[in-house]
Amino acid sequence: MSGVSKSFGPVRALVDADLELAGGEVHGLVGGNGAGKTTLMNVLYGLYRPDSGEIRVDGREVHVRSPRDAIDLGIGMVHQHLLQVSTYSVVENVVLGTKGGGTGGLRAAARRIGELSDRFGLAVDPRARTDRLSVGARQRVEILKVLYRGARVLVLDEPTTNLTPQEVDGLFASLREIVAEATSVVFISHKVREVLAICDRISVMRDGRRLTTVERSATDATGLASLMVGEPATEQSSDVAAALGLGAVGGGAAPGAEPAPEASAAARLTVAGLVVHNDQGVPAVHGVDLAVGAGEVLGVAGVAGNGQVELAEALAGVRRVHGGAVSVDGADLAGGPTCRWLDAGVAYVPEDRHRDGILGAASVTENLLLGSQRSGSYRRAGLLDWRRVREHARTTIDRYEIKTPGPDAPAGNLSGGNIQRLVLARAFERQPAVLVLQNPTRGLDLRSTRFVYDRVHEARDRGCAVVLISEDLDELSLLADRIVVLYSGRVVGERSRGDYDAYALGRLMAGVVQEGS
Amino acid sequence: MNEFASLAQLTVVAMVPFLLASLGTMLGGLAGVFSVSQEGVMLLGASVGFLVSYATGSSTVGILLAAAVGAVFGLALGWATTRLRLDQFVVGLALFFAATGLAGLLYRVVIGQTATTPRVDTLPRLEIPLLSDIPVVGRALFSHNLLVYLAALLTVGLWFFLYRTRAGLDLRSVGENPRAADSLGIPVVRTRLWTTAAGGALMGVAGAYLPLVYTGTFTEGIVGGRGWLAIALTFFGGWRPQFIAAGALFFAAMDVIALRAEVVGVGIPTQVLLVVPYVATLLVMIFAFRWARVPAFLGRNYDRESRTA
Amino acid sequence: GDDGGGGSAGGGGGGDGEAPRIAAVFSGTTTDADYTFLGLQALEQAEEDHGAETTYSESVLVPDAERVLREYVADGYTVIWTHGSQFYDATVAVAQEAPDVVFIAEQDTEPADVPDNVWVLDRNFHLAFYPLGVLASAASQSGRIAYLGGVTLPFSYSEVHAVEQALADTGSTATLTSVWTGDFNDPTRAQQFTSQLLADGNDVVLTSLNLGVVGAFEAVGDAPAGALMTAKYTDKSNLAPEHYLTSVLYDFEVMLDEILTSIEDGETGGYLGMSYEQGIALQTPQNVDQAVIDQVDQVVEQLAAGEIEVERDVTPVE
Amino acid sequence: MSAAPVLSEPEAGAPAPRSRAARVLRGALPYVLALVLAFVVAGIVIAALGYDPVEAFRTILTTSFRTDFGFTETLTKWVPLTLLALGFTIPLAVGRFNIGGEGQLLVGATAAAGVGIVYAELPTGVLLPLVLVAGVLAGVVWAGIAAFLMGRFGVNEILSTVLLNFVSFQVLDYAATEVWSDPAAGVAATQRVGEGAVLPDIGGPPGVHAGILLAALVTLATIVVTRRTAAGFELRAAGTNPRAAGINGIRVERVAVVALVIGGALGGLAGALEVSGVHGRALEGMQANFLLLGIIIGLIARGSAVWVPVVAFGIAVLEVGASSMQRTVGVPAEMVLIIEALILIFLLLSDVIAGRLARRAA
Ligand SMILES: Nc1ncnc2c1ncn2[C@@H]1O[C@H](COP(=O)(O)OP(=O)(O)OP(=O)(O)O)[C@@H](O)[C@H]1O
Ligand SMILES: Nc1ncnc2c1ncn2[C@@H]1O[C@H](COP(=O)(O)OP(=O)(O)OP(=O)(O)O)[C@@H](O)[C@H]1O
Ligand SMILES: [Mg+2]
Ligand SMILES: [Mg+2]
Repeated sequence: MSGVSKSFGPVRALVDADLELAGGEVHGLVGGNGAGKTTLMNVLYGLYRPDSGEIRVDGREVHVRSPRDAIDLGIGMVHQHLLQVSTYSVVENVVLGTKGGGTGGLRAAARRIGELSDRFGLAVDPRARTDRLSVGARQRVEILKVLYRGARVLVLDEPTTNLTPQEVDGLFASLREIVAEATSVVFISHKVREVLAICDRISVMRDGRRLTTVERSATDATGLASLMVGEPATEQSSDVAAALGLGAVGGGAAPGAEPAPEASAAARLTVAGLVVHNDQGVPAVHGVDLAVGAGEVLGVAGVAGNGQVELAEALAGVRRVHGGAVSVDGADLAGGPTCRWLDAGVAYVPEDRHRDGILGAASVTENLLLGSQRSGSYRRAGLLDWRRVREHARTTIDRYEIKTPGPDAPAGNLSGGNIQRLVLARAFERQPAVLVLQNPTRGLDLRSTRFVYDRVHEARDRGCAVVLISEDLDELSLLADRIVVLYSGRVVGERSRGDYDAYALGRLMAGVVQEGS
Repeated sequence: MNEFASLAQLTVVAMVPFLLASLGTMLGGLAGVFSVSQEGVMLLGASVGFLVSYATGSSTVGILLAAAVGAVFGLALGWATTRLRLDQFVVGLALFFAATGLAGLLYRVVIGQTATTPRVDTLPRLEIPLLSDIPVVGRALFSHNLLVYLAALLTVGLWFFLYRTRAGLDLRSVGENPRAADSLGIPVVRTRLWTTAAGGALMGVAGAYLPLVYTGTFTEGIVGGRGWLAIALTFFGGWRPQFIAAGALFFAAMDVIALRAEVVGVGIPTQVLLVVPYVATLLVMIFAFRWARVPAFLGRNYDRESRTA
Repeated sequence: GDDGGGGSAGGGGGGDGEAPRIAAVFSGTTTDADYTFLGLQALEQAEEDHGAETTYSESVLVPDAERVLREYVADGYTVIWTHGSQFYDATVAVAQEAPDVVFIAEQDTEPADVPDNVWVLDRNFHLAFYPLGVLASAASQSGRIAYLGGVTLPFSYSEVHAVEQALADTGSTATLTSVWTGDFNDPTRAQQFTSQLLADGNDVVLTSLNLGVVGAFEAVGDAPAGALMTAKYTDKSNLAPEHYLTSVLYDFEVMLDEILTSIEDGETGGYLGMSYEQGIALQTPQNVDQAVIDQVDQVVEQLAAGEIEVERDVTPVE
Repeated sequence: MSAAPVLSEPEAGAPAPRSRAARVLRGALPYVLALVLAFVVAGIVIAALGYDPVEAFRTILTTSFRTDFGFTETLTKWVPLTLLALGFTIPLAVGRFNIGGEGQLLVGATAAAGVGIVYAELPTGVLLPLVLVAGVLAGVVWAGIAAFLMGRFGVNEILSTVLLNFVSFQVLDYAATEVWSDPAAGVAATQRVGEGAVLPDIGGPPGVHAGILLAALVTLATIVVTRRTAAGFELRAAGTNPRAAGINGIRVERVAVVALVIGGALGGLAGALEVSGVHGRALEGMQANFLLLGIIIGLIARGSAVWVPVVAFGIAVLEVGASSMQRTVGVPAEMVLIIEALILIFLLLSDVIAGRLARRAA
């Protein structure tokens, strides 16, 4: 690909970008949120029509006008966001658009999917409906979709965001096999460790351009990180270290980690015997007890699909509580409408920010107002005081460094990292008593990740009780004062800072052992 | 028993225009395009179906041309909403107006002002040998005009196509998640175009059914709200052929029963009897709402390069 | 605004020999081969006989009628005819605003408080239906007669009662079932109702519908021989020749002619009832014995001569 | 079906005042172009049918403005059109389709007429408010049925409102032919309401009934509520992304139910005003095609309460003018529908044109 440019209105997503992919290599594509990685790959896959530029395959110029053309050229792509028909079963999603018979064909396809998932360690039940699956399983389906089709060029746009470490290892092993069959892979990720582990060459993008391409052998974690961040990695703070995915786990306390604050006497958040059902009405959280004090960060570890979503939503007052109590500062909120939880000072940063976090078509300003529209500070004579709202939005945009064409731009067009900043800004501006975060740095670049960590620390220092639900053990080890492990909707173990052992936690997460509870 | 057979037969005859129009609505809707021009397209189908039958003496030609004109209107909806990405609702209403106007205009141009109503022979009844001799059922099910049998075959055929073939799977994915479909090389635009065209054709035939089965001639009020009802019945049937057929059957049965009560004279005001089918349908919905799901992307245009659409 | 109406108000005076400018307001389309078509015919005839300049609006909804009327007034039309009793109120309302223009309104009663510049044309449907009752009782083999109406309006009730009176007067024991489809113009419903009425053993169906009637005829066309049906306004024998009984033919040409002549004589308002003497005629019955035809002819003659009193009874039928 | 993208209100909140005039001008240009184009195409069709297009268009443009009654009539039509358009767009903001405006208008009219007849003796000061309230309440009940079925059982509101329209025809028919029938009306119509139920005219003669002030007030209130209050914000938020709105404390289902009920209230009010201000009674066919035009108005205005009254006026002019065309040049009735369809399509096309222009400008 060369000379590729693409603008979306005022946004110049790609400026004369290029990329060269050799046969049989795994090519890493890294860069900050909004650097243009996805756009470039979408152009290659025929989803975006470039303003200019050309694509050559084996030296011959090709015109990719649609994904169909790309598929015919042997290009496959795992998209950054899940693209599934949620009412379809896994096998139906996988075979979409391919040829084959009727129901009989589906049976054969299900067998093939079974084989593929065995071979590549991507366990899914081909017969399950996709909307009943965990995010991780759905991510695996996305990969299976591409593997099922086979391809000469495989584009993986942040395929590991929702995978467990074991699954990542499995995926990498299979990528090796695939590459051995002369297929080329483009691998997009924000995780330095992953990129270094699998890629042969790495291209770094910034501001719609390819900055440089380096050989794997010619770089190391720090070097790559500084390239990605765009500044020399001089400061060796713990945050950067964590962002790099280094250290922390396995080494006990993270280097330079602050001492755990003394456990405050009164717990701000108390959860007793919490029972929550999932969307299908099946209990997903069975009798969880938690207590989080002021200024404490409680980490909740676990493999996706073990009740995290249900727990998070119940703690945020979004999902109905079927049994037990949740109290904030002594007041029981269970059963109350969401707005009462908000009033009690609960703030929630949901996992799926596009779906649950923002009003995509509404402006950034309105998104910042969301949830506070009834608060006195924005009202004058019973009416919304848009001037104040706007003013506040402007200062918030500055304070949280939200990159947007303007306060009136639709939030849905922001890059993922900036959407996350927006969601965090909204949560923090409420001065919450309790903060519930789920996978807050998923898919974020290094800089944004560090930003999130800083904000969490700030909140903790202000006396907020923080519940951090994450699948990323590094992140938990760095931030949490205490980690509980959720397995099958139950708390199966607890560790305090200084006692974090990746191996032991991993076994708890896998449900291999269970501690008395 | 005999009375039951005759009521059943009337019911079957009455359900067909709803069934055809709803299946047409469903077809486009499963690919994500929501049509609201049924009432107009049906009227146009009735006009064209009648006029062509009248001019050529062949009701087959009339039905085919009604289908063709309906397909053109369906295609117009598909084209305007995929290629130009105009709002589906507004385009549908505009096409409703256009088709309604055109229907009357055509009749005016071809027939003009006459003292006597022109008419054609209605479709003959085709008794299916043997089957039509079965008591009660034979009369109710196997003694009908050709369009009734075709509608039945179509319902089964569509069900099979949509739920038992890969092409059907692909088609439905376009209405559920066009982005996912697109990313797998399923032609979203082309799917929407052909389904709206085919759906329009069905609406056209549903319209032609009215003069060619019920009246033998065209009048302005011949559709009488059946197009709007077809929309409601499509929702009632949860956008699936088998339930749509059930819904159409139920509605028609209620209608025939209410009509029966009126004719027999049960001392209930006409108006009360006339609302029976509508109210009954609503009541059933209270218990049956679970089956009524709607294609996730229904009514929305897909823009490959936009994130907000 | 445009004061054209005042300028040519001479037409109101009528007698000055200026050709009238006539505007008609129709509720349906002129292609209906039914009520509206009759209006159009009358209009064309007036053009011929009175040298009138004519125009008309089709498919006018009742709520729009006043506006359309006012527009005609502003355009300087001297005679404005609303064809259909649903326009009566609107006509009277506009007539009060435009005293120089002559209006022709239709009704099914002899209304009170009619402005001086309004001619009321009473369609007297009850008169028209009386002989149908006589005919039905004579033609029915099963002794079951049905009346198929559109909306339960008073004139519709008066038709039913007139048929009942006819049955009583002729000493008939036939039963009369009356049914309303809810719409004068929905042929599909009319078809369904008719099929059921016939299936129930009714062998004479008296229809009082507009466009809906084609559906009723389609249904009777499928019925076994002996089932008969009557129509209204125009000859509908082509719709089901074997089952066609008769139609009460309405002639608006003579009525309009009469009124226009009166206007030319300076009478700007009045009341004119349609009857078998003027405007209404019974089409020669078909598919029945000559004796029956003779009997009905006699009744019609008596009606025309005023020898039979038909009561206009608008009490609801249950 | 979730919210159509149409309802995003780009100028929600106060737009930057600086370039407002320029933006309005630039925004209006494509629409003007579209109208001109629509008329050109319609003119060709009219000429092809052998009628005089120039005269036809002169009628459309002048009927509403050159004659008093034309203008009166236009304003009179504006009232129900605006109310029904708002009744459609308010639920649309939460992604719900109120296709029941017709039924809400009819039951509103029936109730209003009923009260106006039964209590005909009451003085204006008492009866008029009673009549209007009765209309509004009837609309609320009618939409409330659909809203209840939607909120409690998840019955699709398109289904229920369409079905209820059919029921409402019979409600009116029953009242008009059985309960308060006026035998002299020649159509299914109730008797006249008492003097005290009649809205006074303003201006004229011919004047516009005072209900227009009420409609204007309601429009204004809608604008203020949707754009300047928390409730309005919640309405839009719930429509834009129900999940996110719910997570942020907005009770989406309740908002939807309330919005649908408010839509019904507006429909009922429209019906009551038609009774009190226009017909003095409830009668068959009084719903005209206000519902369809209302929907079209709401969609062309993109759900913006500010634009609804403006677009409604344009459509009222078109309606009044187009039907007069028949009178002046003899264009058949059906042609009116075709011209309206053409205008609609071209108005929509103007969006495409505007979009392309904007993209080019960027
Ligand atoms: N369809 C679109 N409409 C508007 N803007 C877009 C669109 N697609 C991309 N952009 C813009 O293009 C720029 C590059 O986006 P892109 O998705 O390529 O970033 P990325 O490198 O993939 O980021 P991330 O790491 O967050 O995935 C961003 O600024 C984004 O706002
Ligand atoms: N289909 C699309 N339509 C519009 N914009 C898009 C699209 N895909 C990506 N973008 C743009 O690309 C940029 C990157 O967005 P994206 O959502 O990929 O970020 P991200 O940080 O990777 O998100 P996440 O962390 O949720 O994976 C954003 O600015 C977004 O607006
Ligand atoms: Mg990306
Ligand atoms: Mg990302």
